Amino acid sequence: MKYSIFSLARAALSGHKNWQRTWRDATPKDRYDVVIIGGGGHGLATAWFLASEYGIKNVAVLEKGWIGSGNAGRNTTIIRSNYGLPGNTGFYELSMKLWERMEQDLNYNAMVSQRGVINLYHSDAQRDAYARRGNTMRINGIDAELLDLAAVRKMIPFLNFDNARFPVQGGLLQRRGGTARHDAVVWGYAHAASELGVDIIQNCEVTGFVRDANGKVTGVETSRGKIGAGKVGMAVAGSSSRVAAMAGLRLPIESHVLQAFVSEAIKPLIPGVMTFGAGHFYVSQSDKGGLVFGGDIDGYNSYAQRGNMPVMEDVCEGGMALMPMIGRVRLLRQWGGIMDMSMDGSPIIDKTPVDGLYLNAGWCYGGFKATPGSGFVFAHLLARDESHEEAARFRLDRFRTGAMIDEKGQGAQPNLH
Amino acid sequence: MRIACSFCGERELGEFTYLGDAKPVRPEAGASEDEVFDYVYLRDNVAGATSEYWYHGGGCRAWLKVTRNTLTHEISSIEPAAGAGAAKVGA
Amino acid sequence: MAGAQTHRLGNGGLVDRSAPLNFRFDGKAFSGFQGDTLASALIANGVKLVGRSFKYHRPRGILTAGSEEPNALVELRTGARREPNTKATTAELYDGLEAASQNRWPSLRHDVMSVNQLFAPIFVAGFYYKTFMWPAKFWEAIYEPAIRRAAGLGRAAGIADPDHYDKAWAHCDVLIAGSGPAGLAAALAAGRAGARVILCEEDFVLGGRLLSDGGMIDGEPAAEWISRTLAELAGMPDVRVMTRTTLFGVYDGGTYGAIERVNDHLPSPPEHQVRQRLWRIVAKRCVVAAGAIERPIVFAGNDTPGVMMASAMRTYVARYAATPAKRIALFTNNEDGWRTVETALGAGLQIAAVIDARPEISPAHRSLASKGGFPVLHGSVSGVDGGKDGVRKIAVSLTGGARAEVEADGLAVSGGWNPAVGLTSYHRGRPKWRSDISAFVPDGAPPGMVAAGAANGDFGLGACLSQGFAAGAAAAHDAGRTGNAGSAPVADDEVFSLTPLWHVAGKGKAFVDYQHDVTASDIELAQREGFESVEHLKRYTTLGMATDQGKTSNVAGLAIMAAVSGRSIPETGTTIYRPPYVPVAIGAFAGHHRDGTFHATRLTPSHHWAVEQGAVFVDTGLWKRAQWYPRAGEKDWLESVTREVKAVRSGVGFCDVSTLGKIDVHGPDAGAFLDRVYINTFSNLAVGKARYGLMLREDGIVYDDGTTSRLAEDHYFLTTTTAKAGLVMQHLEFCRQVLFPELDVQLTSVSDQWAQFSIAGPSARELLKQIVDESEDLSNEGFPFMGAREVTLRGGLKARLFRISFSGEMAFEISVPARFGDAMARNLMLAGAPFGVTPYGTEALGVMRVEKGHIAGPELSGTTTAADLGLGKMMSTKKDYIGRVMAGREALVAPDRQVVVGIKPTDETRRLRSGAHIIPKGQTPGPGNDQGYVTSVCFSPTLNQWIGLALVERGRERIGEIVHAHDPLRGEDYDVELCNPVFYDPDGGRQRG
Amino acid sequence: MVEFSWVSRSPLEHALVTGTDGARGIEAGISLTEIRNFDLIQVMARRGQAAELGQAAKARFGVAVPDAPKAVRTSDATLIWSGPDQFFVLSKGGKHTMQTLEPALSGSLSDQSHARVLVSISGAKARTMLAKLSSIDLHPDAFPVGAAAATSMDHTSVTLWRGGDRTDGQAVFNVLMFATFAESLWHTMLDSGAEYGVDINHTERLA
Repeated sequence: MKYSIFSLARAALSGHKNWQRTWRDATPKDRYDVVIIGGGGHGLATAWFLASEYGIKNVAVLEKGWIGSGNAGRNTTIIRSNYGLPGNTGFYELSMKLWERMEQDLNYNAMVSQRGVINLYHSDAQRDAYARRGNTMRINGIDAELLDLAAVRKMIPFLNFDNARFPVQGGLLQRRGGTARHDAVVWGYAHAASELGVDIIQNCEVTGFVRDANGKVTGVETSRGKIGAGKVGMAVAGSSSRVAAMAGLRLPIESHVLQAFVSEAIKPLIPGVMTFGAGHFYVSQSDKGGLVFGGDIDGYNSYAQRGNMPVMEDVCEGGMALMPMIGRVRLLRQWGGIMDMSMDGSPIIDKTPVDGLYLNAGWCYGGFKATPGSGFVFAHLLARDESHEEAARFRLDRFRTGAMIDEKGQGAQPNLH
Repeated sequence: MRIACSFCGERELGEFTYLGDAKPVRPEAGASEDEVFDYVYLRDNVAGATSEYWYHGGGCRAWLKVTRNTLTHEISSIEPAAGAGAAKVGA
Repeated sequence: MAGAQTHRLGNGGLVDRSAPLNFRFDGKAFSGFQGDTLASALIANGVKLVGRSFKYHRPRGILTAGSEEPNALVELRTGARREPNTKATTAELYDGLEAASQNRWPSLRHDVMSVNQLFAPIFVAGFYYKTFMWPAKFWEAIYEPAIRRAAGLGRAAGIADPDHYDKAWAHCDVLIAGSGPAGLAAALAAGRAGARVILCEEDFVLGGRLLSDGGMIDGEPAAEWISRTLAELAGMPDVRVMTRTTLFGVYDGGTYGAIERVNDHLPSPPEHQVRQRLWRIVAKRCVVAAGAIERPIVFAGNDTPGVMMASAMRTYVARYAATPAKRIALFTNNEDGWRTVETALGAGLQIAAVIDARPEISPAHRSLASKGGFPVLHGSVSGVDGGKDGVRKIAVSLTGGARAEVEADGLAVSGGWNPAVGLTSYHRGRPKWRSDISAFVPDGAPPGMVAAGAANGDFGLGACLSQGFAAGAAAAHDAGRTGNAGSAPVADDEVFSLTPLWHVAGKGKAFVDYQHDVTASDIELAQREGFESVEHLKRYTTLGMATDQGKTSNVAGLAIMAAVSGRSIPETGTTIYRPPYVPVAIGAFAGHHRDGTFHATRLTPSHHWAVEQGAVFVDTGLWKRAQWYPRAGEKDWLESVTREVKAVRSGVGFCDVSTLGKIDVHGPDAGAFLDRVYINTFSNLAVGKARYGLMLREDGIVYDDGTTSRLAEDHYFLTTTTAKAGLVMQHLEFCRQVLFPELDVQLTSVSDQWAQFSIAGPSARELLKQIVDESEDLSNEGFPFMGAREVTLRGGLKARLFRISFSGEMAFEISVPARFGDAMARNLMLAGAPFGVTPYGTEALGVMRVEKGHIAGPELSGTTTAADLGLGKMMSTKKDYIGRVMAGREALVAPDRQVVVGIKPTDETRRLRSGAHIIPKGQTPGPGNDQGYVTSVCFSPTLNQWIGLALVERGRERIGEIVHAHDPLRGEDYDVELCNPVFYDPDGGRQRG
Repeated sequence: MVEFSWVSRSPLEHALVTGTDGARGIEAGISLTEIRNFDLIQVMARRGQAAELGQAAKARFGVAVPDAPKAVRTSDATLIWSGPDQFFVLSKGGKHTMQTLEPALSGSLSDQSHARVLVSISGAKARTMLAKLSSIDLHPDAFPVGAAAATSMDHTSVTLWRGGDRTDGQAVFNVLMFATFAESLWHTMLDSGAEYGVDINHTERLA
C-alpha cells in the first residue's frame, strides 16, 4: 500500500479501517536463498537491498523477538559520516548517501533530519586531531568544516563558554549529519522488503546451524522449526558471539552496555547533534521535544540491557558542564543496549571460516548510522560472495594480520573504543 | 554495582576499572603468533557467569578476579590476583 | 488577599489556614494555604482548565493528586529558574509562586493550535511515517520545524541554572519506599528490630493514602496512629525519615537512587543550600511500599476538565479541603470508588449519581444511596458533555441498553488500582497478572527487594499494615538485626470487588494516554497495521512515553490491545519498565560537577609561583600547566614562546615537569620486570644511569615512553608521559600482579612526592652549580649524559639529579620533595639571574622537542609502532616483552606504513598546521593518494621558520622529496619537503657536551 | 654567592584561609584542620616476606602492623593499612623518616611525605558532610575508631581513617589526599560543608 498524504486523507474518510499490516506476518517456508538472522535495522536493510538491488527475493529475516527490539530500537538516532580512517570514511559516506534517499526509496518517512553534527574541541591537540579527520573527510568528498570559537559561539550561543573547566575552543561540523527516527527505519525497511516478497518472521529464535557433511551451513534450527538456506547472514549485533558460538566460532568481540537517556519533552532548544569534547556527553533533540543524550559505555561486559549510576552521573555531569541551562530539565527515562564492541572499534562484514555463513558484526555503539550502508554492502557480500569495495577493509582476519581500523587508538581493549 | 574487594571489603563501582575476561592466559615466551593472537583478540564473551579482571584503582590498587554474571551483573565470587600483595608465587 | 478560594471547605484538611500564601497562575493572582499543592490551591480557587494536550491541544484539567499526573503540567517559576512540565499535583505551594500553563498560544483558553483537533481524522497514530516525504527537501525546511514547534511541552529556561545541587551517599539495612500504612509499618518493625532504616517519601507529609482515606488502626483514627508512629520512629537514632524524597531507581548490588527536593518548596534555596540532592543509597534490603495508582476508564470525553480520578477527588476534599466539584458523579467498576462518595457526602457535597459497572453493589452502598438521595445507575459512562469550563452532563449507557443522563459538574472515575510495579521491575523483570484485582503485580524483584501492601496488590488497610510490618521485620532479620519487632498494627480490610472494565465504546475521542493524546482507536489502528507487540504499540502510538511514563495509561492500553488482538492481557504483556520512577532534574545527577568544578584540577608544585609570574596556563588532562610566561610588550604568544626558546638555546631556562608520572620500582626482580614491560633492556642498566624506554601494548602498538633511572641495585625510578601516568601505573600493576606474579617487585606512585624541573641550556651546569652543594661534581666526567644520582643542595636538602634532555641542550632534571618545589622555582630564578635564566612553559618545551624530532602525544596516537616512530632498533630480539609477538604481524611491518619524518615548507615564510594531509606533488588529492598527515608543528626560532613532524607513507625513504600539504578545511595548499625529523643538532653534541 | 632559603610550602597554603567559611550565625558544624608537619613513609613487603616485615615493624613500633584496613596508633606513630602487605608510617615531622626506617624495615620503602596533604575533619556535621564526598559507610558501628579505608573522594584517591575522638566526644576523620589534587579537593570540601558552617585551621602538630 502506497503511503502519502492522499492515502491518509482517503483512509480518514473510512475511519482508517482499511490500512493493511505494515509488513506481512509471514510463516516460515522450508527454504530460502538467503536467511538473515536478526530483524534489526541491519538485517532488514540487508533483506531489502538483496531484493531491490540484487534481485534475490526469496529471503527470510528471522527475529527472535519483535523487529527492532535490539539496538535499532534503543539508540540515540544519530547519523553522520565523520570518520577519519580508510575503511570507515568511505563506508559511512556510502551510508549517509543512502540515508539521504531512504524515504523515497522506502515510501516511509524515517524523519531523516540533517540538522548537523558538531564535535566540540577544547584543546589544540583535539583541534589538530579533528583537523586531520575533517581533511580526511574532505579528501573523500564529504562535507566538513572546522569552526573556531567565534563561529561556535554564533551557532550555539547557549554553551558554557565563560565559566567552564575546559572551555570550548571550536568544533568540527558536518552539516549533513543529523538524526533519523530509529523505529521508523526498522518499520520502513520491513514495509518495503515485505512488499518485495521478503518474509519477516518474528518470535523466531535461531537455536543452531544446520551443516552438511563438509561443514557448510545449509540452514538454521529455530524455535519455529528448521529452515533451509542457501546462505545465512548474521546481523545480530549484541548477540554476535552467542550466535557465532553455535557455529563454533570465537569472535574478536565483547558485549558491553551503553546507556542512553531522554528528557521530558520541551519546546525546541537544541539545534542538531552536539558532542562534548572534554567529557562523555552527546545530545540531540527529538522531533517530539525530548533531549536524547548519552555518553560512555559502562565499561564492563554485559548482556543485561541496563546500566549503573556512575555512568549516568558522568553523562549528566558532562551535560551540565557543557550547557548548564539543562539543569532544570528532567531526565525521563534511562535504558541500556548491548554493544557489539570489536577489538579495534570498527565493524566486521565478511565471510566466516564456516562455508555458507556470513558475518555482519562489531558495530560498537555506531551501528545505527551505518544501517543503510551495512545493509547495502552485506547484501552485496551475500549476493556476490565478495566484499563491496567500501567494506573491503572490514575483514575478520584484519586482527590476525594487524590491519586494524582503530579510530581511537586504544588497541585490543573493547571498552576503550 | 558493588564489588567486595578481597582486601578492602565492599565498595562502589566507581572505585574500580574493568579490564576483561580472566580466562585467556598470556602465552609463554616463544609462543606462536597464532597463540598470542588468540590471547589478545578472541573472546568467549560469555552470556552468564564469567571470570574477569577488575582493578581497585580507586582503593588499594589490587587486581581482582571477579566471577560475575553478565546477564544479571550478580557477582558470585571474588579472589585477588595471584600476585596481589606480597605472597610468594611459584618456585 | 488575592482571590477568594471559592472552592475551599470551611474547615478540615491538612492545610494551615493561618498561613495564607499568594500565587499567580497565568498572571492571575490567587491565594492558597500552607500545605497546599499548586493543584489543590487551583482547585480551591475554582480553576478547572490547567493545560493543553500534546498533539491535539485539547483543554485539560487536573486528573490526579500525585506524581502520576498526565495533564496538569505547568511552567513553574520564571527566568533562569523556569521549570517546564512541572506537575501541579506535586508542586508545593509557596508564597509568591508563579506558574504558567504551557503548550498553548496565545493563551490557555484560546489556543490557536487547538485547530489540530480539526485534523484529528488525519493525525492518527503514526500518520507522520506515511507522509511529509515529498519533496525530499521539504522535511528539514518546512515540515520538521513546524512539527517541532508544535510538539514539545513547556519551555526550558534557556539560560544557566543558577541553583546548586549536590550528591550524597547513605547506607542502611532496610530502605523503605513510601510512608503509607505499609511503609510506616515496615519502618516500625525494622526499626524496633534494631535495623538502620531509611524511609523515603516523595510527598511533603507522611502517611500516604491514610492522609486522604483515614481509617482506624489499632483502634484509633489513622491520623493519631501516624503521629504516634512517627514519634516512635523519631526516637530511634538509626531510623531516618526523608520527606520530599523519591526513590527513583534500583541499581546493582543494592544501590538505589533517590532524589531529595531539599528546597523546591521555597521560592529559591537559602544561601549555601542546594536546590536538590541526589542520594546513592546502599541498602541490604528494600521494602517497596510505594502504593498503587488508580486507573482511569477509557470512554468518550474522558479528558474533559472536571473528570478526575476518584481517589484524587477525595484527596482534594479530605486532605486539602478543596472541592473540585459541587455536584459529583462517580463512575466506578469497583468498591473502592465508593469511598469518594462517602468523603464527598461527609464534606457536604452533592452526589449526582453513581454509575457502577458491576452487576451487583453492596446493600450498604445501596442504603447510602437512598440516604444520600442519589441514584445508582448500573452501566457505563459513554460520553461527557462539557469543555474548557468543565463537565456539564454525563451520558450513561445502562446495562441492558437504555441510556440516561446525569447532570454534574464533576465526574470521579475509578477503574481499579495498579500497583506501582516500577521499582520491582527495573531489572527487566516483568510483573505478573493477578486476575482477582485485574492488575499486574510484582513477580519477583531485584535482589534484596520485596513489595508490600498496595504495591504488592493487596489494597486493604489491614493487609497493608500486616504485610508492611512483616516485610520490615523480615528485611531487618535478613540484614542481621534480630531485635524484637513487637506486634503489627491491626486494622480491618476493606472489601475490594472489581469487575474489569477498560473501555466503553462510544462516539467521540476516548483517551488512553491523556498527555500524548493516544486514543482507543489509535490502539486499534496499531493492531490493524501489525504493531501488536506491546513494544511496537508503544513506539507506534507513543502510548506511555509521556512525562508520566504511562502510569495511568499503560495497563488500559494493553487491555484494549489484548481485546482487539484476541489475546489475554497477560499474553499481551507489558513493556519494559525503566527508571527513573519520576523524572529527575539533570542538574541533580551532575551535583557540583559543573562549570569550573566539572572535574578536579591538579596543580604543579610551582603553580602559585607561576601565577605570580603571570604565566598563561593550559589544561593538560586535569593539570593546569604554565603554557608560556608573557612579558610586557610582547604582542602575542608566539613572541613569548620564541623568546623562551631562544633563551634556553643560548643561555638557560627551566620548566616545571612535575606532571610526568613517576613510579618507584623496588625489589630484587625490578630489572627483570622492566625488561618484560619495555621493548629495550633495563636489567643491564648501571646504578646511577638513566635510559630512555618505550613500552608497547600487547597488540604491538606503542603505549608510552619515558626515562627510567637505576638508583640502587633493587630500585628503579620510572617516568611516564603526563597523559598516561595513571594508566601506566594500572598496566604495570597488572603486569606485576597478574602476568608476572613470580617476580619480586613492588610499585609505588611517587608522582606527587617530587617536584621535578628541567634545567636546560648551555649555562645549565653553571646554574646548577649555584644550587648544589659545592662538593658535588657536575663535570661531564663526574656526571655524564644519562647520569642519575642523589645530590645535596646548598642548605642540605637532598635532591635527585638526572642528566637527561628533551630540548636537545645540555640539560638536567632535578627533583626535590614537592613542598620545596615552590622554593626551587624561586631559587632557580635567584641562582640563574647571572645567566639570564628564563622560565619556559609547555609551548617552548614543545617547540624544542619538535626541533629535536622527539615524539610526543600526537605521534603516540595509539596506532603507531616503534618502527613507525623511528625507534624500531630499540626492540630487543633477545627477550620476551609485552607486545613483542603481535608487533611482528604483517600489516605492522609492512614497508608502506606511515612513519615519522620531518617537514619544512618550501616557502620558508609559510606557516604550517597540524592536521594537513600529505599528497604526492602534482596529484589531485583523493582517497587513493592520501599518504599521511602532519602531526606536530611549531615555529622554530632556531631555524627561523615553521617546521613539523608528519606520518608519511615510506617517509624515511623519501627524505628530500617535495610533497604537497593539503588542508582543505582551512583552505590551504602548499609544498613541503620531507626531511630528517631531527632538525636541531642531529649529532646530539650539545646534550652530551 | 646567593643564599637560598628552602621554605616548605603546603599545597594548601594558598587555598586555606584560617577562620570560618559558609553559613554564619550558627555554630559551625564542621571543623577542618590541615596538619602540615608530618613524615609519611609507605612500606611494602617483598614477596614472601610479609611476616618478616611484620616482625621488624612490631619490633620497631611495638604493635602489630595492620593486616586489614585499620589505623593503629603507637606512642609516636600511626600505622595505616594502605593495601595488601603494605602500610603507611605516619609520624610527626622528622620522627620516622626514610633514613631511620630503611635500615629497620626489610621492605620496599617510598617517601610520601610530600605526596600527600593531611586534613582532619570533625564536628557535629562531619559525617553528614563526608556523605557528600565519600561512598564509605561512616556509621559509628561500621567505621569505629581505628577503621581505615583506601578509597576515593571526588574521583580522587585518598586514605581515610578515624582517629581518636575529640575531647568533646566528636568523631575525627583523617584524610590523606594527593598533594597535586589537594587544592581542588579542599574547595570541594568547603562547598560540601558550607551549609553547616566550617571552622578552618592548620597546625604543625600531628594529633
